[in-house]
Amino acid sequence: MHPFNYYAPESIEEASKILEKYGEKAKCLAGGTDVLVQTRGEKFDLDAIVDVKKIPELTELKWTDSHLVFGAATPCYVLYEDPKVCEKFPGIIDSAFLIGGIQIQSRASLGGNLCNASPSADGICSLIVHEAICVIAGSSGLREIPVEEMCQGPGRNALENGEFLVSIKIPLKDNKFSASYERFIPRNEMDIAVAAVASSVEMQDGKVSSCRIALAAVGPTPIYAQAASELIIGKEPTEDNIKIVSEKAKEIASPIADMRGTIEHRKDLIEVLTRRTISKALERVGV
Amino acid sequence: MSENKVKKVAVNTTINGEEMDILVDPYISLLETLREVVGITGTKEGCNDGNCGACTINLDGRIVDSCLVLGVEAEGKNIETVEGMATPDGLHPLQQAFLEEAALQCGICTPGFLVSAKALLDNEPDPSEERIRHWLAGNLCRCTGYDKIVKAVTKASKESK
Amino acid sequence: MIKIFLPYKIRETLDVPTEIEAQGSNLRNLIDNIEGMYPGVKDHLVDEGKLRPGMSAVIDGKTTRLGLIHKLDNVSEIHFLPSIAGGRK
Amino acid sequence: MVSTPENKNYKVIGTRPIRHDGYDKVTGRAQYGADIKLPGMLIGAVVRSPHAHARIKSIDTSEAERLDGVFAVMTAKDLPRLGDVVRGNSEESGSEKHLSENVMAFDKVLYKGHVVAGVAAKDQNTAFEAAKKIKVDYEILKPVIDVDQAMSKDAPILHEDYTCDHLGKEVKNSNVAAHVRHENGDLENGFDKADLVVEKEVDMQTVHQGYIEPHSGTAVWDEEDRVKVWTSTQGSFAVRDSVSKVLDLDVSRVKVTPMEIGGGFGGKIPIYLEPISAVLSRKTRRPVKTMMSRTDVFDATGPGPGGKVKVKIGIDADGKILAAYADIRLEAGAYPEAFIEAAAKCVFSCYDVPAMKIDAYDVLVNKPSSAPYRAPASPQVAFATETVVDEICKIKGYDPIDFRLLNVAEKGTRTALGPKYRTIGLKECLEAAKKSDHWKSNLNSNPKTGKKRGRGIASGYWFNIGFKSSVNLSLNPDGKVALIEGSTDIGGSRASIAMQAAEVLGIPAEDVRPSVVDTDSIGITDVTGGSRTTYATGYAAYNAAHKLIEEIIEKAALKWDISKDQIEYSDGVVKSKTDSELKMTLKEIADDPPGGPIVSSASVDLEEAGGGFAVHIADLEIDEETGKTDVVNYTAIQDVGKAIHPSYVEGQMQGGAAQGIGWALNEEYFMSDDGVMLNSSYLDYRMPIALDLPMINTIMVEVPSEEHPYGVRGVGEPPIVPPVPAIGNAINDALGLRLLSTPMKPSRITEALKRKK
Repeated sequence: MHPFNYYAPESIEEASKILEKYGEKAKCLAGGTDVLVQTRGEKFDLDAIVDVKKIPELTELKWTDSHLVFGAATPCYVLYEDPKVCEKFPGIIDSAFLIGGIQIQSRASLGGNLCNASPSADGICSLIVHEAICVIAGSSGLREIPVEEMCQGPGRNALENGEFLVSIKIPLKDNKFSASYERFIPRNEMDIAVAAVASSVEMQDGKVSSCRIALAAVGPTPIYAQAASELIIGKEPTEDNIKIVSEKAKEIASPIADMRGTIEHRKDLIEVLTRRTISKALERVGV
Repeated sequence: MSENKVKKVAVNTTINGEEMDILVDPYISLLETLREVVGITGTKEGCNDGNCGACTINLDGRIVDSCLVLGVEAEGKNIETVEGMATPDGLHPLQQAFLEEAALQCGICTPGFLVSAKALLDNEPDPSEERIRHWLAGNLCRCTGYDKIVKAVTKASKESK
Repeated sequence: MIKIFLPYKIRETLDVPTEIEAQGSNLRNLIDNIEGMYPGVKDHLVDEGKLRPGMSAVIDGKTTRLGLIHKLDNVSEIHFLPSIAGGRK
Repeated sequence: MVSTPENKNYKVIGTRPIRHDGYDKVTGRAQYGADIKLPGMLIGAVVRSPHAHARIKSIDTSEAERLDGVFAVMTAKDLPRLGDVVRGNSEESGSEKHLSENVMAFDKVLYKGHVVAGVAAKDQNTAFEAAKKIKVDYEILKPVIDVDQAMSKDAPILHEDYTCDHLGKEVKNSNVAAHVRHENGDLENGFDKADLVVEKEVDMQTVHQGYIEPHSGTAVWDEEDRVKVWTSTQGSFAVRDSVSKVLDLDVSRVKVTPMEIGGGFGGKIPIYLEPISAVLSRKTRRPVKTMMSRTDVFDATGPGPGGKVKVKIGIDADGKILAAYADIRLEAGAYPEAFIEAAAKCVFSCYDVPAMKIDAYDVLVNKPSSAPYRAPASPQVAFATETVVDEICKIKGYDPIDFRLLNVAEKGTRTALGPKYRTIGLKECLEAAKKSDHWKSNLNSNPKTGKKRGRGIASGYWFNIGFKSSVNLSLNPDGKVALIEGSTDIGGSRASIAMQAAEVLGIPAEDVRPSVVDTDSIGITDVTGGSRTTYATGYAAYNAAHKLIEEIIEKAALKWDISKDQIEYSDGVVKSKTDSELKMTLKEIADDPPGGPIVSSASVDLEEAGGGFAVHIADLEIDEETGKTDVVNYTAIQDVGKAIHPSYVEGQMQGGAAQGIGWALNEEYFMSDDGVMLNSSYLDYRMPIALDLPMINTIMVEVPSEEHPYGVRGVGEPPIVPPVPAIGNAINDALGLRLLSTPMKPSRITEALKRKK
């Protein structure tokens, strides 16, 4: 491993300066569960690691009038041990509770999961279906982008040189909203998704007023399957209507075959998991 | 090695109740720090990428894979390892239960399992079998098939009540 | 007489029947007697005064650890077999 | 537990004391391979081939040598070139040349990860950085990665210089290192007369033992040309032999100190890093420790052979087996020996087969040189045989236990290789299976989840080896006994060996303190492997304890000035048979005994323990939509001979079952076409985690071995044999699908379901 220096800035400004100075030779460290493994695996030669956990905004969790906001380095356990987050956003909890084992959840964050931009990331689909917003800091201040624009390719994110993710904002919805995330793995934990789906639904007058479906491990990035989601909007959530959506999701999926799964199996799984996650989200809404 | 000059960093940390100052290369893991710098080797390396749990330690009340933490991150932290479980008065109930239930064969994964299980019982005195299996999912054992490990944790939970 | 079974490849190479009969006070002696009947067998079984590496003799169901000095009292059958690496490569 | 008429009232055997080494292992004090730290120690690193098959054109180490903190660099030029000598009888095979080439490649690399150079530096990171700077120029060759490729016409040849043995014929330029055959009875007549003949071919993927502790090797080469080695190994004497051969030294120049071992399952019998550390130490005169990463372990150490096995069985109208044929092709990896003789011995081991023929092929492929893996080659062949047997039962409607009982192998049955069985306990295992709660339980084939359930059963065998072991005992002045042995303790054998000495002496297990020592401090002791340790080293301990009693009686006779035959010993007390006043405890006799301290030693060289059989029952729940399989109930039944420490016997049964379940469902070497293992991490190799398994019920059947005073049989290996076919048979029961390839992973299940529709 290329030897690197360690920085632990205490403010966003300080962090930006270090990141800008080192450019591609620096990476942020949140939980380290990806970046340290990749650095050791010589995916990149770093001169600096910037530990962002001492910046207050990166680990705080707060509720505004319109959003749940949590720092990009907030470990998974903070989310699932927070009763209000569990109650309002069980779909987010689905993800936070199954990334790695307990040891990993003590350190890994949804922000890190997002920046790592893995096609099979467990956190990103859930964020997409919650219409999450990324708050990004750079030398010119803060900017916001929708979460679905963050991933650009396997391991490639939308951050520019010197930028880093500060926090994630989840818009608050009324009570008729819920979501669910389910992945398929051959084991029962400690595995990478062969295929995964997050679905969210909002209900109005017995009909689906909004729906978002996102797919993982079936493309170069997690996919917002908008064309599938739209097929159920304005309709009753019947088995047949759900089936139509899930078939469309399957069509959208464009996986590769690798050691974790075959193309056919992955596509089939998308159909199954779309059905199951929509049903679960509906159950959570109380349908 | 490169134009990037890397210097060792002084770290003040508390390990198993003992406060200490150590000097570490900023790029080495907390696992390597414990084993090579501090010189306590009870914490084991099985994979160095967070998938076996043999290096599990307790960092400020949370279990972590110490291979995925940098040594420099130990600054100001409270670390507990397997070496800190027994007291001069005797073994921790989990250690005793592991012995009585034959919950170890080769023993290489045992320190990680003990540290993980202790964190569980510290917060949940009476976990179900399912909960124990879920909590220990990040700790691999290749010898036992987990049966006796789960039984030992259950036994320790009953006895420490 | 003791029934003797030789490995397939020795039987094929030297045209020895599946089952033969021979006598001997010990294994060395017995192999000498077989050699008298089927010249060439000994070379497949013995090397440098010992059972050839990779060859074992199963005497009434038990693989001898004594080798050629194994005494043959009340023995009914002996199988010469390729030895099986005991978990070593 | 099924008791047997011979069962004596033991005082120590059959109890469950805390293992002697347990305290060190639950407190983190125990020192494993990588834990050693010697004054002035350097850290070694190696350069590994990125190619599966290539010729080494040149190696340039100059840049690495110039790096700050680098102390020495080596290549195969620093090792002696060894001839092609076949070694030893039984304990080892293969050649010195191959042993050496596998440590470090001379001319050709034969698998991805094959070591080509080594470096010693001040610390680990410097060593790694230096290794990266060693430049190797390769001529890349086409690899062969499975038996079909390797045996095909015009296949690239791994060893152009190797003479293969095809049924006694010497053959060059072949990847089939050996073809052996066993024949017994009139096969064709058997098949001709058969009422039903079933044939299946299975395909087993290469798997890894998966021990959690990676390999390491530490060595010091001193000015007297003596090499001291510290390593985690299943056999310190095997390491001594191998290291002395690779370095061309007399064995007495090599001293091996075994560290605690973090799992092995057969994979820690070969040597890898020890000679490299030794040569780097020779160049620096400092201790050198070299360690593997997890990826190195997968890429370059002992997989269990994959391969293809075809089995054909014919039965008569009454269900009696008439004839059986097996065609076994197993991957040896880069160097010969895929345990094909063991495969032949095991393939029909559970049945009484009047006529049979077995062809077995040892096939070279560009994968790491295969190592023993728990009952080497037996699970591979059992998958084929037990699948065919299950299919016969399905076709004919036979109860799978009744069919096995009708054809059961028992004492006097002629085995595949010819010799007849001595006392074995398969029948008792099958009967215990039939009576088990599990077998009698309702499968509940329509659980609420809507998933499908199925039950499978299979049997399996391992023959247990004997060989050499040595034990020394000394009676301490406090009346307790120190036991010195050379068997690596991989899962409680200090306890099981000490307990046998304690039983003889009639003292508590805790009063015998076992130590595993280095190769200079005890007589030759063969590896902890082949399920031999409790059997053979335990036997040596039994003999040594009897000798210790003779010594005790002799000393008492001197002390009391009476004849030895007037003295008896029992339960830690030596006493006169006639004079009740004359009586001493062990503590009393050990306090300044006349003529010197009381010690004894014994060694053995044993035959096989008589074989161990296991029968496993697996209940599965399968999600047809995703192909996900969960094991919901599992029972392992096994003839253990006599369980010395039942907890650790159960542990072996459960651990073997768990490994077999992993093999059946998810584990495999997922190879690229150019011979690179793509899933060489724990994340993607997918060994079972705690959530993947239910409690594993155990039923210990005790049919004592005729070869051991307490009837001990090896217990470590049989339990990995039945799981793969038991799972396969359960999948068939649940879904009506015969999966014939491992792993029987979710995608294979959904694909097969689609094909069926």
